Amino acid sequence: MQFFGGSDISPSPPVATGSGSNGHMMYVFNRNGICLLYREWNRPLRTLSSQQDHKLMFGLLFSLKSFTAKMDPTSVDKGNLGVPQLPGQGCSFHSFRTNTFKLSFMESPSGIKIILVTNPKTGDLRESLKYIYNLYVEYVVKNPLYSPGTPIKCELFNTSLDQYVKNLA
Amino acid sequence: MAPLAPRTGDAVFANVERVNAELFTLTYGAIVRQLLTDLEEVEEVNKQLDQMGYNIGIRLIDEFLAKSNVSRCVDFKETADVIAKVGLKMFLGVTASVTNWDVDGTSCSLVLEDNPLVDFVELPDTCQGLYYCNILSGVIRGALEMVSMKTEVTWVRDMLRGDDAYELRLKLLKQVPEEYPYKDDE
Amino acid sequence: MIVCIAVVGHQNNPLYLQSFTEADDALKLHHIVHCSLDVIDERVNNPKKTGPTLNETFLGLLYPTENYKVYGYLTNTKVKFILVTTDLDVRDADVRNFFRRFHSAYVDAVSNPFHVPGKKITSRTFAERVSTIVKSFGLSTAV
Amino acid sequence: MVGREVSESCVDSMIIEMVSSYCDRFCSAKPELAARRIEAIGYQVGLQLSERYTMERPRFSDHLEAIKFICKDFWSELFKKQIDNLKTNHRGTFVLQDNRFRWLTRMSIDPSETNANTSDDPSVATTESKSAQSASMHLYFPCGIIRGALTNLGIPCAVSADMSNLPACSFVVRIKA
Repeated sequence: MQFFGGSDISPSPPVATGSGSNGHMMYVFNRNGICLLYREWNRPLRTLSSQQDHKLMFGLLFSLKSFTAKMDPTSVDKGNLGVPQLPGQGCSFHSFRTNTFKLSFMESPSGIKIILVTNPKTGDLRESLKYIYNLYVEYVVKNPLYSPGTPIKCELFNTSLDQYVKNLA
Repeated sequence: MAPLAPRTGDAVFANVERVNAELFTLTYGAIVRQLLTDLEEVEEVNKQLDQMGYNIGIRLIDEFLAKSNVSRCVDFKETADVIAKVGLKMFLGVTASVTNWDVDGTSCSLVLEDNPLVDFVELPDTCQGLYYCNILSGVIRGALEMVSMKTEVTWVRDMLRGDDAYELRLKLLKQVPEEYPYKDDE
Repeated sequence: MIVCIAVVGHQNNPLYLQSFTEADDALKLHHIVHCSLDVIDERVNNPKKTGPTLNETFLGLLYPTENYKVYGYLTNTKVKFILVTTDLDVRDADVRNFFRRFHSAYVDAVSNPFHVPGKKITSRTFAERVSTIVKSFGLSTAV
Repeated sequence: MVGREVSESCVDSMIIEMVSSYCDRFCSAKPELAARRIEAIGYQVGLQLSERYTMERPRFSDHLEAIKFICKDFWSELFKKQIDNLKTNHRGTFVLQDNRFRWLTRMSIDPSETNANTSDDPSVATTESKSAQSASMHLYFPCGIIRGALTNLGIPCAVSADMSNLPACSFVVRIKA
């Protein structure tokens, strides 16, 4: 698959046949655990402050990654529970589902974590998250006004992200 | 769904948007000259070029990862190869050879025969201490730090100083796993 | 044989001058180059309205002396190239080819970030390239 | 060396870093000085590029012809497109408009600041937002390129830029008498 081949940004995003409103919210964290972006489309209930919410989300992922690697029955070498891992080390989980929502997750070797919370019936979103990572590269990293590691405030990114998530199946 | 295989350097370079190298070469040259005028000390220019490279490296790493499909950077040997064959190719259109590994597998050399930064460049006698391509070592250091590898990157050979090739020495200082960033005080 | 080649800036400031003779005629060659500058100014300011040659960088034969032929070239950036040769039977195509290659060497030399615009060209690479181009003058019109 | 290419990101990221180094590190307290330095870097590049890109082409007979060269061939070499619109007052001022200036296509201003600017607060409306200010620092480099190229073609001038409607950009060239 190829993203952003031409001079104009007109990629063909993977499977976008849905009729909208599947996405609940999205988080982007960097390798230092800083929440670079929180975007919300549909979240009626909020009980926590946004700061607590971000921290819990990050903690959940951190522990889950550690657990899954520890449990891995196919691997011989595994560290103790909670021992930090190098990027790409161990197995990696990419989604979990509850009866009310699905959480999809990707992490780049540079520690960028993208978390998308959607309707529980949503299919495999791994390609979609990669696509969002590409949007992040094009519109955030390459925005001359963006300083790496700071919260994302890029209109072009938000617009293209909203557009894309709206059409997720 | 199997993860996509990493792409070759040629394939990635063919797919990225490319421009005429002259603009790149001349812009870099003009920056170096302006820095020499403004900072006066050659040593300081070396330092600032490295710093600029580092800042560029931490930006470029994500584009590299997104476009090359490289999904893990655990093994340093593998990583050095990827820089030489995919990373340099994807951005500069050239490749390097990886040689002179030490016994621990923690330091090696990247040897470049060609490099678009130096087209047209001839160092004047007053700039003999200048590492003209120092931005490149900074880029590599910055990019590697983002994938948890703390490195030291230095120039061993430089054709602008009369050597027969460009040689960068990469030394892995340590791999820094991701730590839980918050204090457990709540 | 090419005996002298010169590059002169837009304010008639010398940027490069190299003679290729053993003989001690540097003064004479300088004089020829100097005189040719006036001829160039004259040509450029009063162009013959002869269709396609108008504003062409190659200015052709500037003037013949007893022993030399002098050719000129003026870039878009108002830099003059002057070629002095002892060959009396010179093909136009050879001179054009010479200037084309010389121009390209000149452009690379001023693309060196350490070259100061308007100052003399001191590049060793340039000198070597010029010497190669001078040696191959008239040998082949290819390249 | 003919036809050598690098990825566009190399050029983009180098320019981004050059601008931010001058604005945030070397001349952080003096934005005017940073602007002058960035423009000077562009000037040298423009000078050298005009030398390269006018090889093998007849000399320009007047200012307009040289400006048209900048709008067409020169711009195409750099940005793979021409200037979209050229205007002149016939008294030495030319306006070169690029409706989609390549170096601005990925630039986006902080949306929260834009909102603040359209608010009723007059004190906000009169001052330029911070990101608009740093955005304008990115235009000194292309302005320097244009000035360097034209100066080398025998046209001394001053060049300024305006980008009120991203990613469009207008460059104003004022020829010095």
